[in-house]
Amino acid sequence: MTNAGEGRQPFLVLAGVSRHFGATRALDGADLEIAPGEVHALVGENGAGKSTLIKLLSGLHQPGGGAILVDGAAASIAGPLAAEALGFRFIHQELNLVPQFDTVGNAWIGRRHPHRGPFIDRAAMRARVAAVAARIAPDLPLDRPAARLTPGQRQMAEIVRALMTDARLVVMDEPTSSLSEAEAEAERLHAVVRQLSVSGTAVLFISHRLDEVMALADGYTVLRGGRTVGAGRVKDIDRAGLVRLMSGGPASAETLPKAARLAPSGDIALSANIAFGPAGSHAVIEIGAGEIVGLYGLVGAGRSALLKALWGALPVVGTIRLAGRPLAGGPAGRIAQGAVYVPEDRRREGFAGALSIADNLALAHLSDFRRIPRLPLPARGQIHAFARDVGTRLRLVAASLDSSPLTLSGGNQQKLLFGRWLGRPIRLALIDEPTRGVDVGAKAEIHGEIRRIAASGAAVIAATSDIEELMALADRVLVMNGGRIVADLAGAVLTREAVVAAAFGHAPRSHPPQPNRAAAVA
Amino acid sequence: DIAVLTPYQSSVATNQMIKVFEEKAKTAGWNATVVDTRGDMGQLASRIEDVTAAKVGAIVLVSVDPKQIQDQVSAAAAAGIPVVAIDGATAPGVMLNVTSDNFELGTKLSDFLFDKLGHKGNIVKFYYSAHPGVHQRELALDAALKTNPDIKVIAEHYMVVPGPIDDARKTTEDLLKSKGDQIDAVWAAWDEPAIGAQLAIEADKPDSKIIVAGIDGNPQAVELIKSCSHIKGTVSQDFDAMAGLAADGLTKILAGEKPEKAELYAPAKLITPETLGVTCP
Amino acid sequence: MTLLRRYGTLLALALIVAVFAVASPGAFGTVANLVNITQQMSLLAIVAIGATLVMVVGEFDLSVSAVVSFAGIAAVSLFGAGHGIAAVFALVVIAALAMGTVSGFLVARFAVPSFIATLAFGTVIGGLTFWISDGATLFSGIPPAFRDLGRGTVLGLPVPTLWLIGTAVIAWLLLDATEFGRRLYAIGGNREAARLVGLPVRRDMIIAFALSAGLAALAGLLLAARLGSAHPTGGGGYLLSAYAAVFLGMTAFREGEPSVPGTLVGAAIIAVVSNGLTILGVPSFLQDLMTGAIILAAVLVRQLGRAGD
Amino acid sequence: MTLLRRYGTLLALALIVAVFAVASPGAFGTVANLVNITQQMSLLAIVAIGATLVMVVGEFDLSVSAVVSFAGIAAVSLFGAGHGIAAVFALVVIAALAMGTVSGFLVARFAVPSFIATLAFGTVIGGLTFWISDGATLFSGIPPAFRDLGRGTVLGLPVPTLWLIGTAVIAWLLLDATEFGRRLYAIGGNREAARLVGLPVRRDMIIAFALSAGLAALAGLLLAARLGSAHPTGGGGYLLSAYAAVFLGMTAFREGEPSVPGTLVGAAIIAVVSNGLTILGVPSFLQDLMTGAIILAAVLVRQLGRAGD
Ligand SMILES: Nc1ncnc2c1ncn2[C@@H]1O[C@H](COP(=O)(O)OP(=O)(O)OP(=O)(O)O)[C@@H](O)[C@H]1O
Ligand SMILES: Nc1ncnc2c1ncn2[C@@H]1O[C@H](COP(=O)(O)OP(=O)(O)OP(=O)(O)O)[C@@H](O)[C@H]1O
Ligand SMILES: [Mg+2]
Ligand SMILES: [Mg+2]
Repeated sequence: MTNAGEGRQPFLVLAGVSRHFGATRALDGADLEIAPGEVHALVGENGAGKSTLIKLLSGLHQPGGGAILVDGAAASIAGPLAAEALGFRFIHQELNLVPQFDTVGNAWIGRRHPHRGPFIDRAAMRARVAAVAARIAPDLPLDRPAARLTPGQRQMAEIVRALMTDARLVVMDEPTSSLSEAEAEAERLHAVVRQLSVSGTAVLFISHRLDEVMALADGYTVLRGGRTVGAGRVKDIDRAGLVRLMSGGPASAETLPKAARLAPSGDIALSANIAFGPAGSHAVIEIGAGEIVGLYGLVGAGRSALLKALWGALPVVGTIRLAGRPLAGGPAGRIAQGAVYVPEDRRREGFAGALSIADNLALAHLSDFRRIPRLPLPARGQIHAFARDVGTRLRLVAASLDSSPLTLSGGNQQKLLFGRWLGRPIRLALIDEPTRGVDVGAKAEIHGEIRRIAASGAAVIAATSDIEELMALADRVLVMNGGRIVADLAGAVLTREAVVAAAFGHAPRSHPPQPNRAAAVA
Repeated sequence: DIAVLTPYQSSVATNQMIKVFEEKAKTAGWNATVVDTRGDMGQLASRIEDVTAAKVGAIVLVSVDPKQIQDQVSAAAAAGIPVVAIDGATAPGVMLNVTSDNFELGTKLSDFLFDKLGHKGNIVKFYYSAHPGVHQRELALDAALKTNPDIKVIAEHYMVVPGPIDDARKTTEDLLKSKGDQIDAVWAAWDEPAIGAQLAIEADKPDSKIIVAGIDGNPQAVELIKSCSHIKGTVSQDFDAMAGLAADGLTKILAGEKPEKAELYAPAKLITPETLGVTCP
Repeated sequence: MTLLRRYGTLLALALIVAVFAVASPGAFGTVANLVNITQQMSLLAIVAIGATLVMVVGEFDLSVSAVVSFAGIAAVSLFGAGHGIAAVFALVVIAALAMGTVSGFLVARFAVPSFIATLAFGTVIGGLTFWISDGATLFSGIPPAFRDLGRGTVLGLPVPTLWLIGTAVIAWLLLDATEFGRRLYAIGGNREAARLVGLPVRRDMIIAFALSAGLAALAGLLLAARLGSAHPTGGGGYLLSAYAAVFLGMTAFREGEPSVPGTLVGAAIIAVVSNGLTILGVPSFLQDLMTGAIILAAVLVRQLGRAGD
Repeated sequence: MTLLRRYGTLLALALIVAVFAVASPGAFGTVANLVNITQQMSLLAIVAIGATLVMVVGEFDLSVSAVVSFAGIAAVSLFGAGHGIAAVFALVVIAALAMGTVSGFLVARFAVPSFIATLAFGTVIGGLTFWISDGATLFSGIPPAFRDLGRGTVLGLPVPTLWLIGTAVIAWLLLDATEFGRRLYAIGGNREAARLVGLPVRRDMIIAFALSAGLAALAGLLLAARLGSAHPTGGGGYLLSAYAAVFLGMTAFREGEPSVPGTLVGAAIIAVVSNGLTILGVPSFLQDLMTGAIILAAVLVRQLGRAGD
């Protein structure tokens, strides 16, 4: 905590703003006050209206009611340029990079480029971006098109972009949701936030990682159902208090203790020995039935690539066996064998915008929803019943199951990816960032579902950047670095410190990977 | 090697001329290749440049006015390559043009129709001014209309090419709906629109007395005349004769002689049920 | 306003019909003429429905016009070679399905942009058609029974209209009421997501292309039947009009998705405008001007309804 | 393999040239013929560069062929009305820029899909062209000085080639070395993101459409100059070929994006193939077959190089 902004007059005030989408009241009388140099956290459950509020500030939406005051005067923010002119910078929740531009190109869009004569000066462009990136993300490849960056890298590119010029207010909508909390990434961002704050720039910070909020923010505002239900100084409230405000009820048990579950049976369910993805990537894995294995690593460590390889969506060399039988036939073959997969990038890999929420949920096993088992004609009623069931189990906030998933809030979109696999027998679950952007309440539900899946005898691999989640969920943790598994931690050696150290590559290797003798190790 | 170039190979008349010429070329021992540019004049210009570069023995242009590609024709002539036109026009650099007089074809068609109507009645006109030859026929109709004040054009339609038959059919269907009782005859600048009109009349107003006539002597049209359809006449260009004259002319030119005349006209004749020896009710 | 947004293009069609009917009650507004319009739009609509299937997966099939021409020419030559109607129908449609499969394979397997793949492959098909026909219009040897597949009326409806109704109903059910249709929309919406949930993306895309070619071939056969002749470039006019119908239709229903009912509305607008303007005796050049303007207006109506968003 | 992936289509062009040069050293392989090819491809390439600008923002401009025809007809009629060369050039290009602005406005302001907007607006332009020309080919009254803008040589290079070089260099710098170009690519890559950072999306899109129409008009003027006549549908052949060039070019460089050098390669492939096949005396139908096949091969070469990814 910086204690900046303490006692200063707020320069930005939102008073009773509202914004409706058809019948959905995304914002319904929200208040917010931010003082110069303050780090202010905006928290609330999924669909509470946080991103919508940000969009009002950035001029993307116009408020339906209420007032936005800047320096005490009513301001109408007509569009992104008006917001930029006020000195506001944004990192939106759904990342907005131009896919074919590299980090340098993306950082400069919408800014006056450096010129040499009538033409843009690429060297100067790169130098400026490199200078900013060195502070925040020294490992970020600057010359690779955004389309080929991992979500974590893209998030960093967005942050670099937002911090290119001086600002009065930097707004970050879940900037850390795909960053690992290890010192290098989220921590580096935290340091930048503090620096900004010291130099007088206010930061409005949205996050579902409440520990991060408690550690970083000076002030907070809690939204529930589009309304401000609480605001104040972070030092005057505790984590449970925040949760209470967000949910409007008692702080229910956020996550169940690990012990509440049966111990894994010990049978090997999944065994793999594969080379995959970017050159040099190689993994030897064995997972027991009922075991939850956490997969940890820094941005770009290769976790997603490994999961995709196991899912049959990337070319692999080697063998993958599920309960002794080889896994084959791409994703469809794996589904047939009882495997499921949750991708990390919901926009690009998650769902089809042309289909409704219900149809997206049913997409992976359309043939289960037939009126007549032999005819490939989907039964709308059954699909809706399934969608309703998933919706209640995961607390989905949606105006209608017939609308496009694109109208959902970020966290609710994430729930769809998980929800589509619920309610059927699962033998292998490959889950990439299970709760990215999901609020604490729903996170507990999802963790509960994951445990249930494991308890039913499935092997579960969950890659996550959220170390809280990792420690709460995993029986055993594999740490990746540079496309290889560098540590296999379980039992007593499974500590936060060991995991982080391994991710940075100076870990005590408990089981050094030895591909050739993999079978013997078992 | 002889290069035969045309923008309209898929038009029935052009296709027939090319076929006949190819046969004559074969007997003369020439190796003829046909290049079609699908109605594109810019392409045609480029292809003439290409065959000039390839130093072919002669260039034969079919169904195109050489003035539309004058520079390329002149360049070919300057390179010593003889240029002959079939169904084209005379132009600098063109040693011989064998053609039917399009104006005369148009006049023949107009006179035939007007006689049938007793010089009084309403006609529908299907035309296509973008083709200079076909445009001449239209001008002939205009001239004939001046001397026949009782003939009125009550509808006219600029043909869609490609797809003229279907276009004429649809248009005729529509016209039969709106003006069916007034139409006495259909004047088609060539046979394909006439066939389209016939198809529509046959389907929608088989009992009407509407007369249809076109130009070209298109075999499908001739067949329809024979079967006593509404097509009562076509002004046939003698493609055999034209292609033959062109081949003969080219033989002379290749032998180093000059053709007696720069332009030869092949005779055109009218084909009607009578000339085909059928009597229709 | 919502009505305008949801059904703007359909309302535009109704309005166009109403205006023409008022301007020409005796000729345009008759039942006979309206029935006739359904006949005039039928071939275009069949081609456009095929194009719709491919548009649903987010691709273009620019070879449809080449396939229309090919089908006519192939059919007439096969008749010339003495084959029967059923055999000719089957052979031509199978050949077209094979062609569509090739296009689909190029696009789905090698990720060649469909625009260039189908344009180039359409050129190949065009060459084949020229080869078969020698560039000439073919008309001899067509059995009258074949011609009846493209003309006349059954139960008071023109035969081509019946073909259209059959095609549209089947395609509509296929897209809207089967798993296959759901998969096609998913592929079009997000191909990567579709692949990751195990949908047979390649196979389905190839089927979509094959069906598109098959429908184009059907239209080509009907065109030959209707005209009693086949022209080696007879399908040329269908390409842009078919896509005009599809795109008009995309603004008609759903949120900008291609759909069978939408394509029908699009094809109907095109057919009604050309029928109406001809009946009103509007001169050729003005017809072009007005056709363009009316189509623009039809699309704009709906977009204006959306302006409030 | 990387080479194949990065420059596959360019290598294909080189290979095609090499094959033709071996097959016909005396005619195809001469400097004069190769220079002549640059002249033959020039108009197509100019239209295609215009189409490229619009493709960069992720839209289609299907009115280019209508504008090519319009420009020729308008120019010859203006000459007939006694205007001078400079005035005619200026008037026609300004008219075209205005037309492009209208297309761009429809697409950018009302979010009408560009495919249907420009197709419909192209129909309107076509009607206008017919009106001006009365549907006829116009010949008379073209000043020889105007004709020289489209023929002859300067410094050993054909005049159309010089126009192409000028256009290509300017368009290339515009797209690759100016902020405007970066904005166009950003708009095409992610319009939402471009809007979010406050780029003048509408204005830039309208400019792209205007430039596309302006370049089509330039090509139309040069075509009229080259032929000494103007045909009311003289631009018809440019539409699909221009997009073939753009799409071929998209497979040539960068990550499948439209670019000026790519489009030049695409136009060159098209021009070389038709020049070479004509010189070799390949008959028409085989030319179609081979053109299609060669284009497919040129695209596939690159995609095969990518297969390893
Ligand atoms: N364009 C839209 N159309 C319809 N409904 C919308 C739209 N945008 C947002 N909503 C709805 O408004 C509500 C608030 O959404 P918002 O994105 O602001 O939530 P959020 O607080 O950011 O949630 P999360 O933590 O999941 O990101 C949700 O119910 C959402 O479905
Ligand atoms: N399409 C691609 N082309 C080239 N390199 C890629 C591509 N996709 C990913 N990479 C690289 O491969 C490596 C592994 O990526 P992966 O997505 O598996 O990482 P990750 O551990 O999941 O990271 P994150 O936390 O960012 O999701 C990274 O260095 C990444 O930059
Ligand atoms: Mg949000
Ligand atoms: Mg990842």
